[in-house]
Amino acid sequence: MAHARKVSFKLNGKPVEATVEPRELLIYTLREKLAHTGPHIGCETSHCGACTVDIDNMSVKACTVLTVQCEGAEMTTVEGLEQGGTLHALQQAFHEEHGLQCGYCTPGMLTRAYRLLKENPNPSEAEIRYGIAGNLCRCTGYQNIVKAVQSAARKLAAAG
Amino acid sequence: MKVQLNRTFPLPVSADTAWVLLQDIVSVAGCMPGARITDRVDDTHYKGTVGVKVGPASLSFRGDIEVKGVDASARSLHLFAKGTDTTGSSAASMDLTARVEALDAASCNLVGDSEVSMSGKAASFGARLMGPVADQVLGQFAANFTARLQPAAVRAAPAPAQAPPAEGKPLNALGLAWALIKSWLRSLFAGKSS
Amino acid sequence: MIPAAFDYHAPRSVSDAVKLLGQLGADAKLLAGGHSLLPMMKLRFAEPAHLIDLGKIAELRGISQAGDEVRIGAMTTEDDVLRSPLLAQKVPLLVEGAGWIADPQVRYKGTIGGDISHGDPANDQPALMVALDASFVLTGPKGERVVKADGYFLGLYSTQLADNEILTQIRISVPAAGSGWSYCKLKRKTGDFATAATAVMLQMKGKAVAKVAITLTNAGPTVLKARDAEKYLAGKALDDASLNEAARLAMGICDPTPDQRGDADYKRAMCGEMTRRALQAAHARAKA
Amino acid sequence: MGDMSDAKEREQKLQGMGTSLLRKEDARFIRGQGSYIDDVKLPGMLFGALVRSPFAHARIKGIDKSKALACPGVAAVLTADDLKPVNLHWMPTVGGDVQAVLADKKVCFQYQEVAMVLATDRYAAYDGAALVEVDYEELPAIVDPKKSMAPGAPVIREDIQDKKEVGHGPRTHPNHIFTWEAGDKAAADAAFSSAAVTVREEILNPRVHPCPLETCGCVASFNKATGYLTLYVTTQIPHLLRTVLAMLSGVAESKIRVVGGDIGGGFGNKVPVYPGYVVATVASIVTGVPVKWIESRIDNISTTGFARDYHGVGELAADKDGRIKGLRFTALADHGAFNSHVSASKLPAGLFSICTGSYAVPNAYCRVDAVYTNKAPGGVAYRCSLRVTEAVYLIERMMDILAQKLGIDKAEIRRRNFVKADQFPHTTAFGWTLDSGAYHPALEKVLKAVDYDGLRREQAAKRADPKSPTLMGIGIATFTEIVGAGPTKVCDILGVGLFDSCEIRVHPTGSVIARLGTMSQGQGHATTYAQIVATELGLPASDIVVEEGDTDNAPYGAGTWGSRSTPVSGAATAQAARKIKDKAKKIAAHLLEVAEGDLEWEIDRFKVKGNPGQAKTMKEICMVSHTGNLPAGMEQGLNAVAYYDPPNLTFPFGAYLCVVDIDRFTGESKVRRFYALDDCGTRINPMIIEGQIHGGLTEAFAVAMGQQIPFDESGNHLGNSLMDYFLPTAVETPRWETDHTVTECPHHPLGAKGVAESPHVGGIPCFSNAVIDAFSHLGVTHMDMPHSAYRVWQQCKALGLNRR
Repeated sequence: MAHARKVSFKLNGKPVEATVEPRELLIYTLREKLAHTGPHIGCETSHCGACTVDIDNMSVKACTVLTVQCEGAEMTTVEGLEQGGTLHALQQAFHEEHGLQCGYCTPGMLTRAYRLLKENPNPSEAEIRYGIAGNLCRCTGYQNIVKAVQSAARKLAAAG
Repeated sequence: MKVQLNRTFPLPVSADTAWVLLQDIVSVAGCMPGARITDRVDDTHYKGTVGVKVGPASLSFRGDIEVKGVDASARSLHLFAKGTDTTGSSAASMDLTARVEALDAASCNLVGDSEVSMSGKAASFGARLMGPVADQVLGQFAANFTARLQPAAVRAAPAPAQAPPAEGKPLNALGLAWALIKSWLRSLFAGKSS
Repeated sequence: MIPAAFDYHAPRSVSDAVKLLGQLGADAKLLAGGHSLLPMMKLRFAEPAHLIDLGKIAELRGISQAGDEVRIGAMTTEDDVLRSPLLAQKVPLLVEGAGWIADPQVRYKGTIGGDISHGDPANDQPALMVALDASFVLTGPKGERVVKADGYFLGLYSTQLADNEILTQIRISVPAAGSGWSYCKLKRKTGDFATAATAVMLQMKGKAVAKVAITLTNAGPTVLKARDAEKYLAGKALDDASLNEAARLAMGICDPTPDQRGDADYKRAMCGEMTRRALQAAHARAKA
Repeated sequence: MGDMSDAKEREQKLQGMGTSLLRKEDARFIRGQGSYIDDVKLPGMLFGALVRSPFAHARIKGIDKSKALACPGVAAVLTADDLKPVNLHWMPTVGGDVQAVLADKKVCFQYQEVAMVLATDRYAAYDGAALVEVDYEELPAIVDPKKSMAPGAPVIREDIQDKKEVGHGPRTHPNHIFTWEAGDKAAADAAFSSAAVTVREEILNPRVHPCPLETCGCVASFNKATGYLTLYVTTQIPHLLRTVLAMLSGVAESKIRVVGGDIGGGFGNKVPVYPGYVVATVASIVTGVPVKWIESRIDNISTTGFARDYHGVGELAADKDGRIKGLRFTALADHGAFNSHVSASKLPAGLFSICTGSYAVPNAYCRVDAVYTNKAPGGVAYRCSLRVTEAVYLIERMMDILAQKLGIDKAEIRRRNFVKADQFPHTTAFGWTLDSGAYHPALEKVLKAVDYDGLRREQAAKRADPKSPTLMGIGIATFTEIVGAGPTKVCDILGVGLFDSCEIRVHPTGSVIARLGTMSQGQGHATTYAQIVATELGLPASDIVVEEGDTDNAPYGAGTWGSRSTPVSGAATAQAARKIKDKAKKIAAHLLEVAEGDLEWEIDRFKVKGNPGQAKTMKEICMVSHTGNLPAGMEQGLNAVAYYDPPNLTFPFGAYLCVVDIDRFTGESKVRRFYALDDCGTRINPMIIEGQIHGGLTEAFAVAMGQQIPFDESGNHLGNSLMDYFLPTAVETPRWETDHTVTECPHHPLGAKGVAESPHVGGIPCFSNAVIDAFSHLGVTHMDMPHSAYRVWQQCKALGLNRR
């Protein structure tokens, strides 16, 4: 039995610590040890993207990353998108454009779109579809999600 | 998942020499990559283990081997082996008829006809790999079989640093005995790659 | 879906990693992006006792130019490749190829070295590497050795990388100016392996083919180089007749495994189709 | 004038029916604060992992738990033998059969549940599961349902070998489940023998899986002290599930609480009762601590809730002008190893007899033969009502085939056979009464919108050009759905009628809580129901809270599936609200000192006719109803409960058109355009309706173009991860164009019909019709789904189209 070890990283701006076995996957640490149940588990084979979190400015599937790999990382989950009681433009837009139904893919979808807009503030529809292709949604057919990302991009641009 | 494999491997020894080894079940099993006879129930029933390693993946099966028939006149041996993997999520069986065909005084062919079948997770996820892997396993079997007949053949073999597989040690289904198998693989892909 | 227990090591330098690999031996696996290895471990098809994470070795990541050679650290991610201005300018085939790999999240983690070392015939980098005539730097206890990509891939999950070595760098001579390139990939959906894919590097002299490399993904136990097709095209114009014949020759060397993507017949035909399309696209990009 | 604008303003404030009110449920989801099953964490909770069979058919010779029990963290290992004493090793199914909770003596499908390992965390549980040693003796498996009833075929269900019937009439073979018929065979046969033209086609609805993004799971918590059992579970039917648990466990139904919480998509997958739920429940009852069981994706696709697997034969008889004279549809249904098909007791093949579609068919007959195979059980309705996709797929494909045979345009053949607007209500040859419809205008609107004639001209030009690298196909589907199960006289499950319910409580300040027997899985019930109440009671939707899914709070109902929610619970909501409104009117009359008859309702108030200045708003009445100032003998309060037993099902319809371009060298299909016109009667929230249609079309696209559950000859599952099972991403998914007409439902209090499943049911045949239309000029009449590039390429190759 491999011995457990302490891992520390920054989660939504706050330093956190967890004691984990090397085999523990980040998604379980976040959900079961750090009370961040926003990221979900949908496939376990890194296809669905429901577990997407932002690590060191990259969108990452937390079901396919070991917690021990995250020592010293800067992490953002859906819980970290709202700032000072104000929803992120993407959260607002998903609501206004009906970009979610059952809500299970939403945290991963939002976290992914967040990174997408940081890298490409004014994406075309094709760029958005390609950019969220690592996140599956069974409810919406993506059309309103694309609309939501476009609308958030406009709002963010306007806000400068 | 079932795959049929019919392969012929040239051996640099007389048919009789090869036939003697082929009848020694324990040694024959030892030629299967990562295989080992763990105990002998009776003359025709054995228990054993097989370890198959494919790149990072490895499965080890525990099960039974039955000698279905030995035909001295045809220098032919019929084996049936089946087992489940140690996690209980996959199972495999192999029905193998191996015979020796004389070519001339100093050489012969080892002819293997086998049907390998897989169940469980290995079948669900290994479909893409199963044919090639079974091929490699058979190729290695022949390589090890030859090595036993002709230790020199191994030392003479080019490339890899590693020594010929020790009995029971699971090997990379392609890595180690590669140099030896290569020539046979070439015959599989005759006129194609490599 | 929980992996069996293992111990984790995160060396900070290549030499430490090589030392560890030597100490731990066959029970250890190298961890790069992890998107091939970790799923296998979750299914308990792979149960290594030790994982050596190369992710903390800074010297293994980065893209640079040295003379007429582009050098890519083995732990450089597919996403780095996709966004590299240097590669876009010098080796655009790599950028086009990376864009076809998996999905955004996987490209952020997946590394070029991991893709190459895994030795899976369904991975895309082997075909790109052989088409570019790349070389690999393999670092072991006795130091470095440099091997050609062409010949490095031995078969299913099998390469010339020895158990005690680590692939540390990829070296690619900058293709001649005016070279055409293309990677054409047919897949069922985002995130799937190729049903068939072809990489082409092409130099034209006037209307005729001066030099061409054609490599095939997922068409056999390992990446295949369509040598007959390459030989045939040398000195010929790229027209319907020659394209058809090149495609036919490429199909000739395919030995695909039937699976849910299709039977051998379909996959072989798609190798031909991707080859023809990649040649056409490369031709359109090539400047004589 | 001012009055008018004032009224308008007040109406807008309500945000009632017809407005695209943004969803109330979004607030928690966009913050990652939904509460799904795997988020439930109770003190001392054990984690259960199932040991599953690698074989599709095998005898269990022994199970050795010792190694697993020795594994650190493992608390217990349960097998069938451990469940026997409490008689829970088998459970009844909704199909009238029984199903092994844990394999008893033999396994009948690959990945069948054999044992559950309970451990302190999921790591130890999975380690333990890998250490349970099961000794199997493999048996020959039946994978092809056509071979199930062959003489001497291996007997799959030895436990019921001698049973003469399994819920639905006599069995003719140990692997036979039932044979079900409807219609008039003699009349249909007669129509065929005298018809000018007949067509016949074998048409498969392949085995698929709903695959919601959240897998199935539960947390069972039994309190030994109080004897109370709480089950947090992924279910679309909390109340029926509670009833089943009571029947199974012997725990009084009043001591069982089922909590649905937030559900990460259902699409039918979360209707059945799964062995995992039962074992976790037993485990909690035995150990006295909470037990969590969460399915992996691979287990989900392999073992829970498959759909379809209907091997159909369609036949139509018509006159020379294409007017249908007779219909004969039969299907061989592969139910897997246990008959846990979700269906109403009296309808073993569900609503398959809706297969006359939108057309006036004078004579019809249909039959379904259900058989056992060595595959997972399930038979759920994947985003449709029971067997409706199967039925609609058959009729919509056969209409194209008939048109092709007669050389009649595929839109024209439909025009000629539609039930006409003035023929409603129309009783079909199978006895269904189609409530209302306007099929002709719907189709014409679509054809005009896409310039149908122009598309056909373009197609003709492409067909004439041998150099064209693509083949163009145009698909039409003009479907009629049957939803809102259902009248209790027709539909019950385990004896419980499929009515539904709503309880409304109005508070003194005019805010409202409404509780219902349904269960949202993303449909936006909290918003839609609030809008109904808002319009009915004249109180703002913003102050109306909707609760569902907790059986301790909500009134009994049959849950959310088969587009029941609006047709049944929506109606119950309206009726409960109207009871309250009636009482409110009496109070208003009392306060205004006029007769009830002198009052009229306007938006949010009762006005005295002819004296609009005199009025009482609902808000005022809410307060008064909690005082003593009430008509003599009237009780305080404004509460009501309504149980709604629909007089009939509802029949939404639509006209869809799809244009595909097929690469004849790779077989890839590109959807160039998809135009969907839906008529679901009264539209309560247009935004939500459009969202439901986008989702349904996307699932239809997945089914038609890529989904299927493949097996090898020994019953091994060959596509149970998301690598192989086709869930389209944003890149593969087409853009959807939506449109609508409104034909109200005459028997629904709001005129609404239900919509969520129409796009799935109507979309699938539309995609198939488009792909096959691309080949129809070459004599191709049918190609089975899924239309993957590989399969379409095989068609191209067979016709020599892939040649350069």
